[in-house]
Amino acid sequence: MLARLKSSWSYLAIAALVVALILAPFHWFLGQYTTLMIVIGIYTIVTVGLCLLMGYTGQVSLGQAAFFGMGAYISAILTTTYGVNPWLAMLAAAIMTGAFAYIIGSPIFRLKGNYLAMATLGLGLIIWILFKQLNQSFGEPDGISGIPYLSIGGFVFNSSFRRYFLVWAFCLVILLISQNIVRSRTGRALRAIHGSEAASESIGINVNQFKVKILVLSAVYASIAGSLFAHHVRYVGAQPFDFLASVKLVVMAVIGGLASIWGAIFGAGTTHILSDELLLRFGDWDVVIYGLILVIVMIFMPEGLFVKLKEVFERLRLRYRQRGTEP
Amino acid sequence: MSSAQFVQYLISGITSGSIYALVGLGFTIIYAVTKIINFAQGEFVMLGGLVSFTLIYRAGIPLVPALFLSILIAAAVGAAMYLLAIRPPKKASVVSLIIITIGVAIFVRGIAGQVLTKEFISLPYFSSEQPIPFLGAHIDTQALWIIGTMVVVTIILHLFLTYTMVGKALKACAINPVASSLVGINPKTMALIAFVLAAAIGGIGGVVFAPLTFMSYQGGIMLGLKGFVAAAIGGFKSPLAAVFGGLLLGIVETFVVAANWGPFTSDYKDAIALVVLLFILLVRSGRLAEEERAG
Amino acid sequence: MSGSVILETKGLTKAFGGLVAVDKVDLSIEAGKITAIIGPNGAGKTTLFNLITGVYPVSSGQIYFQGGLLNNVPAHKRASMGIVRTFQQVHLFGNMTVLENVMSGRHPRSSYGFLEAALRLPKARREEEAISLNAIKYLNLVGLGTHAEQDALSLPLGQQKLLAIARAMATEPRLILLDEPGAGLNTLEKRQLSDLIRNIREMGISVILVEHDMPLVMGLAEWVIVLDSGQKIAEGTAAQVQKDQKVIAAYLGEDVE
Amino acid sequence: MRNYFKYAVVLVLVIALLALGGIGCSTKEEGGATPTPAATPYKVGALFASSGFNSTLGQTQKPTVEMMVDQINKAGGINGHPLDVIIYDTKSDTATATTLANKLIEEGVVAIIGPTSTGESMAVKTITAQANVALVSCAAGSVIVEPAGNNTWTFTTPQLDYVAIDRIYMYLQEQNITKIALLTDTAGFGAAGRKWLVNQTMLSKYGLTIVPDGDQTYGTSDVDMQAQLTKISGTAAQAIVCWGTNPGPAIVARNMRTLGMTIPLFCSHGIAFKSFIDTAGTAANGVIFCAGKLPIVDQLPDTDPQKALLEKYKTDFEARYGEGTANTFGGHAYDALMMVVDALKAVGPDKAKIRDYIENNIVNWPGTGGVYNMSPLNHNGLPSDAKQAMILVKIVDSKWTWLQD
Repeated sequence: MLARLKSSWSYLAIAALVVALILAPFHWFLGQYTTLMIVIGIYTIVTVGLCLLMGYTGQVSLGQAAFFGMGAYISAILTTTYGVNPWLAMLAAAIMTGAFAYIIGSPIFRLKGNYLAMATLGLGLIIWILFKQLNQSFGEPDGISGIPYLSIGGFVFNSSFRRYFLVWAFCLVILLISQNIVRSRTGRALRAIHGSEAASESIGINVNQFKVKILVLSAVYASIAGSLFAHHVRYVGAQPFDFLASVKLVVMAVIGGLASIWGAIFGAGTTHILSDELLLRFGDWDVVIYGLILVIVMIFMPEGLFVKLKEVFERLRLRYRQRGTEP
Repeated sequence: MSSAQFVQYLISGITSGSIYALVGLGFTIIYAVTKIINFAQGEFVMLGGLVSFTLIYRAGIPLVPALFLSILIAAAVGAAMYLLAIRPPKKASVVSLIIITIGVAIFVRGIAGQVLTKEFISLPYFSSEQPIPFLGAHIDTQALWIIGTMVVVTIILHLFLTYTMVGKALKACAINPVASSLVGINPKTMALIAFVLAAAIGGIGGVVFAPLTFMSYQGGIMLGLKGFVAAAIGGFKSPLAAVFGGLLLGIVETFVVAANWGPFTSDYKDAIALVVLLFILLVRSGRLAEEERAG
Repeated sequence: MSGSVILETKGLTKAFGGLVAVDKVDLSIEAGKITAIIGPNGAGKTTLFNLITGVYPVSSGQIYFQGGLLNNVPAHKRASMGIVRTFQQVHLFGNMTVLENVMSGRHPRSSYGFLEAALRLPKARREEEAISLNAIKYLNLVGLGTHAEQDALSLPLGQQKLLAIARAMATEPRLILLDEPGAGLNTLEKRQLSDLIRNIREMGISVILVEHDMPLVMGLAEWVIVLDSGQKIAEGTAAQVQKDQKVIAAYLGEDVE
Repeated sequence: MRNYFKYAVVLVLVIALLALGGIGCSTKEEGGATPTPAATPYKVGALFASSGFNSTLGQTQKPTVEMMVDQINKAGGINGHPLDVIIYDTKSDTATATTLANKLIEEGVVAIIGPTSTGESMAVKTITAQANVALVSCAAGSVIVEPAGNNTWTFTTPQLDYVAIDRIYMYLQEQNITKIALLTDTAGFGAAGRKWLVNQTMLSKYGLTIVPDGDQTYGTSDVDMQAQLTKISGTAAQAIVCWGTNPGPAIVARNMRTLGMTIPLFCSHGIAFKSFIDTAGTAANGVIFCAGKLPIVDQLPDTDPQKALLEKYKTDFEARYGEGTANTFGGHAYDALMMVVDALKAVGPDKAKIRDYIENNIVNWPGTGGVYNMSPLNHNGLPSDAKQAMILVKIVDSKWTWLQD
């Protein structure tokens, strides 16, 4: 009963969200924030992957920006240097990044907790250094430029208005796919691994295999987001994929409540609205305030702002319903 | 390469190695006691340098007292960090603690940039700027200061941990917090001490290498990462291991440069440091698993 | 079934560094019976479980399940072969509801994967239906049907242990190993527990339990095996074992509970 | 109880966020000091790397613009219209730069100056071009404006990177130096320099060769370059060309002294900061670098067309921000904004007209970087002849002295 009611509520919420998203980019609504929302959409895709990996499966990654960057760089290089069709490039990027994740997966998951964090951090940095080399060999010293727009037939995504819909179409599809996964046998297996690896093994869950699979999935998400990023900015440098970028991604995931698919939008959203919009008013002090907010949120809401808000909302509703049912 | 060159490389490696080692020590102390990777460690180093610069050139305080004062300030910041940011959260996960330390790092960095200076700063040499010839190579006097400080700090820390009451308590807490709390050691106090120690050592580091390698408010990040690698190579176990990790890292770096693989060598050397890190982590992973089963 | 041997070990040994936790143990567990493994603390009971369920690799000796060699079968495969266990420290999935915990127990009895899940293909829907139906069945078996939607860890310890058993049963085992199921339960809960265990046996599933609570063991077990410091020192019916001098000696070593 | 406390915190945070937004809006409305409130302000956008790894270059650019806006508005604005420059910090991040560029365009600016680095400029220029907004960059990468045909909407004020290198190589040849070693920063600025330093036609033009083992690099985070220098000291190099921004070159200078290396050290305009002399100390003496004329303005003849303007900029800036703070990078921002301001004076807030004006009417136009002559084929406007474009500065007893030849 409660479950059904909950889910019906969440569907309502999702429907509202979708409508809002469709109307958002029109000038009479949130038009002047179109590009900001594109960026949010792109980062949401990466964050969802991270939520699946960290929130559901409980495996830390401090190197996720590397996958994000691989998508961007492979797309950039294939389209500029080799003139490959952008969509093919995006596909190739996803496959290559996924394969890479698969290869590193089994060794890296012999580590747990802090040690896993360290290893992923190290891997991320190595890839980041590699990116700087790619600049030298495929573009200008600090980046690759001249990346074409994406296009379908004659329809070119050459305005932020158009790209907005492209990005969010991708984003919503990925969110739905992820939600389906979470609510499935696979999703339960992932959460089981988070809950207790010993118990998971005992009921026949191949823990390592699932860890690797989910890493690959999150890597593919990140890669797709990276490709979209490359065709949006049309310039790829190493900067957006460094260690702090990986941290930023983790922050988004955590603020979004880690174990919550739709929280990812919230996480990516708040983080970017904060850093690209609100904090700009504070000039040079913005980083200081950003750091402060980060610490405060982590101290009082380790399970994330989104979850907290949802809890409050839930309680209010339940209380209301109880009152309603009282004779 | 000639023997003189070889010596020169070694000296250079040991110098940067000592820097990494000092940062690594901080990581290790905090991790051993609290199981927290403190990504703000590099910021303590930065503070050491920038604060002493401010005290000397803005407040006109003479060198020596300024140095000690700035070390104290760094330590104070460490204490504040623990009390205000690390202790409060109740059931914080590995991830949220990591984020907290990074948040603190960003905060401290920002404040330093706004309040102290955004310029690159350097401190006067502690002694003559004339390098000392040694086996056909040249040693910067400040480099000797750095290496010396690193050695002294390590020895003092070692003695402190083995012979003082507090030190033993710290060790016990690192090995088994539950048991040590049973025998009346308060893990929270120990954690506080660990943070203060780490911050102080970071400050000392900043103070001794600001004269040789210049510092800016943003300098903490990369130093922090290098020190982190040093500590990780050392396995976050013992201070000595961290020092070993630092020196290894520094020496490997210089000799990679000496080998000179084309134009990107200096990037490769960073990459190689990280590869070493990964390799060691994975080799160790087997034993880690066993430890977990035992525990 | 009854009479045949479901699990057999020959010279089973596990050493951690110098310490030998399980020392050349020969067991032969009869199918369809309730077998109890008792012994003072540190006798190696739990280690024995961990060997049978593949948490640790064996140092030497063999384990046979229904005649087949088990030594090199990875832990997660053993569940689908029909071996399942519960844990001393329950190990429920805290991030799930009661029902979901049991549903996850259906893992080895369902097969759809990432792709079907992602796209909600018919196969996925069909299996999900079956999974939740079965899950509810096993939840009712342990009498937790009414708590389906609760968070697993919101249950009192007694019910948590029942839930753990339901989750294990959901894998449709032929052999279930219960690690101290009675620990921390009050008398009422213990009675429910022993009823449940008999129930399971009636379903033709062999039960091995490690238990400290002697009355519970003596009431349930049809066959009792006694371990002491890694070695099997006696086995027989409850009555026989209680008279055995070696056993008494072993227990006098420490105070009997 | 704690729960409620937690909710309270959530509430406070949410309110705080809203408040931030509020403050933001209010500050935005205030804008710059408006002399004639009636007239609508002219909105110009500015993107600078005030933080991040390019901030060594960018840090004087924001202050420069803020100073100019005050001066212009105190003097009654542009044709009575107050000048409102919206300045954002790119954090040296190309992604942020693009987001902010779009933001500026959406906020209705008529032109954008900056960003600081080549990378950021490359990322931003496609966006501005598409929105038909002129971009006057402050970065030296020739790729930004060349070929001019494809960069209709993009200009840049600094001397292009290869010009600087041309200038140094020219001097090396005059000194009969033929064998050189390189030591470059792997990050943006240094890497961009290296691209031209190793360029064969460049080298052969001045009869230079890079000695074996002579192409060394260092990471921005490196604390010690003795290894690279030891390597070089083992070669036949007659001079070292070091391309990077602080602290790299300063460490190099000091390490060279430590190693007792006596061959001359040549650096880029990336060290044209007071802080270089402060940090490198006595080791800085003898270092030669190329730059605009700002560092040695006091030594310029009064006939120099730039002198008056350079002196004014230097004195104004240092009066406001302290002794020895002015540098050529702030100058690039000065030139960029000045061009836009002149355009606004002449044609008003019309994006297309502003572009046309900068392209066609910035002629014999003295700026801090040099005398500009923009044209459809030259969107940098500075003479390509290195000798006219840049000068050499030698550090003698911790002072910048003009190295005339």
